[in-house]
Formats: sequence, C-alpha cells, structure tokens
Amino acid sequence: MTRMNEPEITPELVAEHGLTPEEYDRIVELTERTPTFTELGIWSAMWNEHCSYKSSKKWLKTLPTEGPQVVYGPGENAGVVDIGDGDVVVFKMESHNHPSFIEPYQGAATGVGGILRDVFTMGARPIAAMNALRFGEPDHEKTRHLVSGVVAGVGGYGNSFGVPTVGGEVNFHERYNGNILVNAFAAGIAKADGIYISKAEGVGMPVVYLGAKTGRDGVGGATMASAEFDDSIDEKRPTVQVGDPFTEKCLLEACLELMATGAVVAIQDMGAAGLTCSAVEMGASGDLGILLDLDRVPVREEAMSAYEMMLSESQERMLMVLRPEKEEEAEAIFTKWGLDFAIVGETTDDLRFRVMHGGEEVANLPIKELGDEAPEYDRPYVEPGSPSPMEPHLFAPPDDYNTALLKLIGSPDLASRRWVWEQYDTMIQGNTLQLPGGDAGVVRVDGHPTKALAFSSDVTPRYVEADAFEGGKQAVAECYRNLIATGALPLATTDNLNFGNPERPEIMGQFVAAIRGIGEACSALNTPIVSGNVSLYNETNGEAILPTPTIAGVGLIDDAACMARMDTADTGDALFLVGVEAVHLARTIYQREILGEESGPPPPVDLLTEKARGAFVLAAIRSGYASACHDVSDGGLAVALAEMCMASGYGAEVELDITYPHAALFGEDQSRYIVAVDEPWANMFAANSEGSGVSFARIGKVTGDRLIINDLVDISVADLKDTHEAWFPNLMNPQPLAEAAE
Amino acid sequence: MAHFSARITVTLKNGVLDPQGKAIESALGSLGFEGVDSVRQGKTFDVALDAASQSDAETALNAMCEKLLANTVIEDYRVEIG
Amino acid sequence: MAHFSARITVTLKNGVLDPQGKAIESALGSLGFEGVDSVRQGKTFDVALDAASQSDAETALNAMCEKLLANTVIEDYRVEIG
Amino acid sequence: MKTTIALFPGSNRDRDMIAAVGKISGEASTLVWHTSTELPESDLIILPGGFSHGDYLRAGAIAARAPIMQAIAKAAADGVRVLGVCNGFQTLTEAGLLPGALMRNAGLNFVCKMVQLEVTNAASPFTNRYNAGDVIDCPVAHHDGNFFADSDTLARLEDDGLVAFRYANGTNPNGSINDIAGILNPAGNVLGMMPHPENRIEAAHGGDDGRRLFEAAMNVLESEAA
Ligand SMILES: Nc1ncnc2c1ncn2[C@@H]1O[C@H](COP(=O)(O)OP(=O)(O)O)[C@@H](O)[C@H]1O
Ligand SMILES: [Mg+2]
Repeated sequence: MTRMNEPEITPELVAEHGLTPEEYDRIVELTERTPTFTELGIWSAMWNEHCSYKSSKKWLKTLPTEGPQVVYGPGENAGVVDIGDGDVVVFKMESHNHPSFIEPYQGAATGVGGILRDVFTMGARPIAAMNALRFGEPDHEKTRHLVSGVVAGVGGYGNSFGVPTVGGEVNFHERYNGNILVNAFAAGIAKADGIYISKAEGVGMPVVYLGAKTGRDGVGGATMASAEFDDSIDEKRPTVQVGDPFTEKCLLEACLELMATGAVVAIQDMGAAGLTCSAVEMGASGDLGILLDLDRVPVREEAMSAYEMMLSESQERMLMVLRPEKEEEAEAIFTKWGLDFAIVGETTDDLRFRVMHGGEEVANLPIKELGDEAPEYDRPYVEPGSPSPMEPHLFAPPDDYNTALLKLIGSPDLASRRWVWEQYDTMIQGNTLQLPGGDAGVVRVDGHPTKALAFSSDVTPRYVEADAFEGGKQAVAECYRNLIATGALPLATTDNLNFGNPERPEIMGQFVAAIRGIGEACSALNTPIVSGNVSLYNETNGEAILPTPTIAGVGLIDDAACMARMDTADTGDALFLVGVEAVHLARTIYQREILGEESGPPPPVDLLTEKARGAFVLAAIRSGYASACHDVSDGGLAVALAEMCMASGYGAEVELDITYPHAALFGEDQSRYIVAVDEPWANMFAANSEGSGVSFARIGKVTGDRLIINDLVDISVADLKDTHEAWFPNLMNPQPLAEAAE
Repeated sequence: MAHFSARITVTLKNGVLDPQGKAIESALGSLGFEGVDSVRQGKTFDVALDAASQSDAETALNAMCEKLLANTVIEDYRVEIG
Repeated sequence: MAHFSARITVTLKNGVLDPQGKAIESALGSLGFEGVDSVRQGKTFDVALDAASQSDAETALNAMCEKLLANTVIEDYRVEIG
Repeated sequence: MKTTIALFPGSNRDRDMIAAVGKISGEASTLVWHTSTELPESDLIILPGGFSHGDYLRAGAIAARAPIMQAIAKAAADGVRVLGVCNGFQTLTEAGLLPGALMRNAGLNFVCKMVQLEVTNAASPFTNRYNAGDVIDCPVAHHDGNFFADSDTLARLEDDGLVAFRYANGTNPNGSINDIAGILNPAGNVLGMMPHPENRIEAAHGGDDGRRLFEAAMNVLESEAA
C-alpha cells in the first residue's frame, strides 16, 4: 500500500486551501492539535463557500421557506412539495459555472448529473429538467465554443439518462465573457411516504458506498468552485470530472429498486468533496459519528492518498446507511445493475469523524463541528442605490416600427432557442404536454388522470444589475407569470443565486438586496423557496458577472384538459391585454438593441397587482375562456404579440389607444398577459375582468397572416418567423463563404 | 505543394475517467474474454493535406489538434506523417 | 502468463460515408486551414491483457474485434501488440 | 397476443413502450432482462429506445451481443414479430437481424423534433393499417440515426420494397441515405425504425399517428381515434 508522505501544514498550504489565518486558528482549536494534511483537506472542503455558505447563510435564513404545501424545505438534497393524492414533487436547481467554463461539455454534463442525483437520492424518479444558461457576447472568441459544448453536454447527459428537458433560459452579455453560468434544474415525483433523507439512524450500522469507482476527478474542485478566476486558471485546473450518464441511469434504477425493498435508512449523494461532505452530513444530521475505512473504497486509480479519496469529486456515487439484514438483497440489486457496492464504514456513538487508510488513522475530527462551526460571515455591504424613473419622452422612438420589431425578435436575447432545445430530448417518458418554446414546460403526472406540473426558469439580470431589490422581485414575478400563463397554480420555487465576489461590499449589497426582493415576492405570491444553491466569486480579473439570481418555479395544473398554451390562438379570437399601457422603457431590450444604451431603473413590480392579475388569468384559463395565453415580458407587448403569432401561425390586427407608441409597444411594464378569447365568450370575459377589478383592454383580434398594430407595425408572420428562427443557427453554424456563394 | 497523409491519434489523459473503455471492458468480460486488465478508447483522424513542406504540414496538423481535433483539457494527441 | 499491451485501430471502410470526418473537414476550412483534402475519423482501443503467449494475445485481440470492437459491415480493424 | 419487451441497462424509452402497449392493447407486456437466455412465449418482441450500455463503443453494439439477442434472433427466424425502435433499431442492425448501420447524425448533434414519415410499405404486419403513401407525424430523438448501407444492400432494400418508412417533405433529420427511417427484413416480420411511434399514440402527444403501427403489430381492433 503506497502512501503519500503528507506535506507539513504551512501558512501557504493553508492559503492554498482557501482558508484565512483566522479560520485556520479556529480549525486548530476545534481539532485540538495541528490537523493532518488529510484533515486540513476535510476542513477546507467543509468550510469553503460552496459547502458552508459562509457568506450567504445569514441572508438565506431570511427567505420564506414554509407553507402548507411544503414537505421538506432547504437543507435536504432537494425541496419536497405536496401535489395531492399522496404524491410529492421533488426539485432543486444547482450551478456548475466554473467547471463549464473550463470544459463546457463535461462541466455542463456533470452539472446535470449532479442535480438529477439530488432528486433521485430522495426517492423521486426525475420527470423534468431545465437549464438556465448565460454566455458572453455572441461574437466573443470563446462564446461559440462554450455554447456548443454546454448545450451538447446538457443534452448528452439528460438525453442518455432519460429525462425530458422542458425549459430553460439563454442570455448573452459581455459581463459573462469570463464567467458563463450553467444552472441546471431537475424535478422528480415520489410518493409522500417514499421520501428518503440523509439523516443516519442507529449505532454500528453499515455505511455503504455505491455507484462508480473513485478517481482523482476534480480533487480541489470544491475549493476552486469558490475561487475567483484570474489568468492563472490553467494552474488551478484539477482533473476534469467526466460524466457517465449510463452509470447514473443504472444508479437511479438500482436506488429506486433498493428503496422499494425497505433496505435504506439514510442516503446521500456524493457531490462536491464527495466522500467528506456526504459522510459528515449523514453522521452530523443523525447525531452520530462515522468511521470510514478508505481501504475498502472502490478506486479506479492506483496509489490514491487519503487526501485525494476524501476530496475526490468522481461522479455517480452514493453513500447509504442500510439495514444490516438487507445487505445481501441490496448487493444483489447493485450487482444486477453493474455498480460497485462496498461497505466502507459504520456509524458510531462518539460523534467523531474518523478515517482509516492503510491501517492508520488519517483523520479524527469532531463531526458536528465540521459543519455547525463553519464560519458564518456578516460581510460588509453597501445598499445599492435605485436609479430614478425615466419618462418615455426621454427615449427616442424608432425610425421604423417594423424594422425595430424585427430587430428585437431577431436579437440575441429574444431570438428562438430552437437550436438549443432540439438538441434535448423533450418528449421522453411520453408525458410532455408543453415543449420548450411556450411560457412554461408542462409534464403530466404519470398515472394521474388529470394532473400536470408546469416548470419555468426566469431572471432578468439587467434588471437586477440596475436595482437588485426590484430585480429579485421581478425574477420571482416573471416565473409566477409564466406558470400562470399555462393555467398552473404556482406552488413553490428554487433559486440559484449567481453573484460576484462577496468580499466586495457593492457585490454583497446586490446579493442582500436581491434576496430581500426574492423573499418579499415569494411571500406575497405564496411560492416559498424550498431548495437552492449559491454561486459566488463569478468574477474574472475583478469584473463580476451581472447579478443573476435564477428562479425556477413549479406549478400545479389540476386538469390538463383546461391548460393554456401560447400557440393555440385561432382565427377570429378576440385579443385582450390584461394590464395597462406600458410606459417603462429603461433597461428594456428596446433600449439596449435599438438605442444602444443600458440605463435607468428596471420596471417595478407591484406584488399585489401581480397577484390579482395572476389570480384573474388563472381563473379565466381554468374556466375555459382562454383559447391561448402568453405573458408579456422581454420586448414588451409587440414582441409578445409577435411570439403568439409565430406560435399559432395566424396574424393579428391590433388597435391600441396610445400616448407613447414606442413605450406602448416595447415597454416592459410588469404583470401583464395577452389572452386570446373565442369571440362568443369575449363579452363575458370582459365582464368578468371588470367584475374582478383588474385592468384590461380589448386590443384586437386574431386574423389573417400578418401582425398589424395601429399604423405602426405591419409584418407577415412568415417574415417574423424567419427572423426569429435565423439568429441562433447563424451564430452557431456560420456558412463558410464558399458554401454561401453556391 | 506536396501531398501528405497524416494520422492524428487523440487519447484521454491518464486519470481521466473513460466510461466507454469501462463499458467495453465489462462487455468483453461478459463475452468470455479473460485476462483483460483495461481498455482505453481514443480517436484517430486520417488527414490528407497539401503543404509546401513536411514541416509546414506538421505545423498545420499540430495547430488543427490544438484548435479543434483534441480537447487538450482532457486529451493528449500525437501526429504522424507518412 | 505474460502481460501485453495492444493498440487496436478501427477505421471506416472506403466508401462508407463519415459524417464526423466531413464535418471536421468543413470546420477546419472555416477555421482557415487550407489544403485539407479529406478527413476520416477512426477509433483506437488500448487494451492491456494477460495471455500465455504473443500469438494467444493476437488471437484473442482479433476475436475481440470480430465479436465486438469493430462493426465489420462498415469498419476495418488493425491490431498492434507491444 | 403476447408482447415481450427486452430491457437492457441504459434502455430509457422502455417505460414509454410499456405504456403504449398497455394503453393500446389493454394488456401488460412481459419484460425480459438482457442476460436471460430464453424468451417467454411471445407474438411480438419489442426492443425499446434508449442508450443501452450508454451507446458506448457504437449505438446498440454491446446490447446486440447480449444473451437475450440469440433467443430473439431465433424467434425472428421462426417468424415472431420483432420491432426495434431507435436504440432497438440500432441493436437489430448490430446484431445482423437487419442490414446496414446507423451512424452519427449528419448534423452531428442529437436531434429531437417532430418529423413526417411516408409509409412506403403498407403490406407488413406492422404497417398494414396505413396506406402506402400515407404521411404521418412522428417524433425522433437520437444521436445516431443516420442510416447507411452499401450500394448493393441499398439496392436490395429498395428493389424488394423493404423500406417501411421514409422521412417526408424534407424532414430527414439525420442525413439517412434515401431518407430511410425504417426498414423490414425480407420476411417482413422484423421492423427497425428510428422515430418513436410510442410517443405519438394519444391526444396528449398532439396526435396518434403512431397508434396504428401498434394496433397492426398486436392485431388489436382499430381505435375510434385512429
Ligand atoms: N436552455 C434552454 N433549454 C430549454 N429550453 C429553453 C432554453 N432556453 C430557452 N428555452 C425556452 O425558450 C422559450 C423562450 O425562453 P424565454 O424567453 O426565457 O421565455 P420567457 O420569456 O417566457 O421566460 C421558453 O419556452 C424556454 O423554456
Ligand atoms: Mg413567458
């Protein structure tokens, strides 16, 4: 047994582990001696930002996480929400930003693998996935490579694993040039009484290692995921983790089979700093100690040191505590699926985390303190100011509204994402009711006669940048709106908070304000945060990303028969705008794409209005009034109308009474929907709107094959489609001149 | 301008997980092949190109590997001309 | 029992279309590489195995190709030991 | 009518297939694991879609060498109906039960979208509920669906009318030669196809064009829907 002769602990070594001198002093105190090299690795893994949330904990605690529908909130592998009939939906979102920048395919793939594992670790079969992606400027030298790698990686993993990808986001902005964002969401369905958590129970119970073998993958990865980038990134590079979706699929089936036998006491997937975090989590949450014998850990490489094994981020691995009497049954299941199965330790009553290697004790640490005593920082922050409102007359109108509209729907942030989602299996499992391209992805609840779940992922980083508080509110509100637009009652949300370096007060200020906004919105809209993930230090050479708190929401459709879509408007339908004429042009796509500026405040969200209009639209959809529905978001009313026309293939004639045409067409005022209503029901719908007191206007009808708005816009649906669909393919496969000439 | 045909071989760096090799290994096992310790999968590219000289060809081929054919984060490559 | 390490190279038969090769060819073109006539993609398998003799190893490796590693409908293979 | 579905590690449209068979025939299918050496008595054997063994090496290559495949080959020889969809099709070609090979999509990317299929052979036990020339909607979801066969094989397939489905109206998603989406063996009792009729059997799928294929293969009465 070759053993690595462990280096001595120097201040430099401590610093390389991302620990401050103060943190190290505390570690020595808690260890009650100088830690061994392996112990230092363990402490650093447990105390880095990624695992300890030391900069964010204080603020995350302020988020609303409870509600009658919430079965498990934050703290478990994923949130668990009741959907009735004894079923629960289990979901979470997680970032894999840094790894995806270094190796886009594998980074994105292992990100998807990680979030799927979080979901099925809890006993749920994954039924839907989303991916929220942010890239640098389209023409930045790295962007194409990153986009094609990330999209191929997301698909490569999810498609092979067999989960439908039903939604997501793609944005482009120079502020992501050096730090792309890859946020992966997964949801699964389980029986309320079939949920598994990580809390170990019982002393002397076998701790079992399952799945793939351990290699040196990503050693140092957890520490890197919390380190700001600079140009020396190449040296920081650990062995890249490679995803194996086939093994993960086998792991899924084996875990669910095993759970069905009742053998599982506790289960925890191995993510960042795999063996360390999972073992400590299981013991600590069960008030138990854990004894691990690394000589029993299945390894794929020779002469791995204890340090490497404890920090390895090899994928597709799980740790479980099993009922001893079920051991054989369990092993048989795993052998059937061709997976490694090894008893690597046991639970103890000494509240110590002990690790044996080569017959020697290489770590002996207080298991509770590893997590509980992790530093919690109240980082200094400055309140971000909120820019003062800007009247519509301060913004130049376009020279030509047709040209402007075409430019917007063909712009990087509004162009069709078909090129992306056609690389994802969106139909597998046979339950997808709404594919990407609508307001939210919808998947029916397998086995239930009428129920379906809606999924949407949203945030508008340019809004958050301008006003983190309003931007945080808006992210939640838009997600809520997208769910409502399909006829779903929003149930709960998960967040993925991507920010820069929290040690900079202005960044910390954005973070704090965004969380306050998210919290207010989630409380007001009854969509508690049940899980989430924080990714800080998204910064290169001192330039931070746009603050990007991604919000993913899940909504419940009681009866899929009266679900709404944005592509079902029919000739003759009356078109209603729920909401008022827009006046807000600051921070809009119009301002950026047509005027070439990004300034002013984001459109404010009035949460009471949001809720009232949402409730009204939901009721209208559920009582069958809406032949089609679409929320109004990026690009404003004109873009929303264009999107509905492109989706249905029909044109529309729209007559607005307008004060500021460019604001009315392109303003991004919030809390608005377009509802198409079958003509015979139009008056009834109008009456109901009045009755319910929401502002609305009848703005026109579905007809012909052109979109006509007052005397401003007149474009054929075909031209809209061509422009909308062309941008992404042109970005990704620019025709070599030779071919273009042919 | 001379004509060259080259073979580029791209293999995974040591330590990088090779799911393909792993699967093939166990498939060989279940097909009854014994004594197989390990299988690692790689790629070849047979490139036919015109270049002014052998050294120009080599330079070009190495550049192709760096720019496109190999993912140098996880792969090594070798260029043979002949 | 001796230990052998072999490299198996699997290439597409002539006349079999090679989508990857084609795509790489045009990608190289748009990256500005000139003079590339053709690119054909293949696979390598580095196999480490124990066998009584070199000839046993060869027999085994050829059998592996016939049975699994190559799809002889579209692919040729070559085995090198050492 | 007894239907058996063969399962391989990495099969992932097996549940879709089980659901389709159940919904259309009202009968449950029997599932067999890839390691078993014999089959239950079956009138129809289905190899479902997925990434068997990760599709590592070549799509369907490792699955094609599984013990169950010998039993399936024998059943096919005895005239039992065998349907391979997507990974099932790839596996049947790798196993030599159907000619040709399925290579990487010409666009190199995985592709999942609705395509149109022309029914070019409406005489087989799988396609006889369609009329020759019918054009149906059906989704595809694959990375290696680019059908290739050498010129002799291709000529034989065409001359003997063994092409069951062709991508129609320019919807060929993968570069398949002659737009081939599905082929039959000479006896007509083995069908391999890349598209997924099991994901096109009910209103919730946006249409049920795939339903008649199963109704034919399982000799069930046509549903009103069809
Ligand atoms: N990465 C992605 N994966 C899958 N679907 C995506 C992705 N990016 C965008 N989409 C889909 O494209 C459509 C438009 O996206 P977006 O403009 O963000 O929608 P919205 O404005 O309604 O939030 C949505 O249906 C979304 O789900
Ligand atoms: Mg929307």
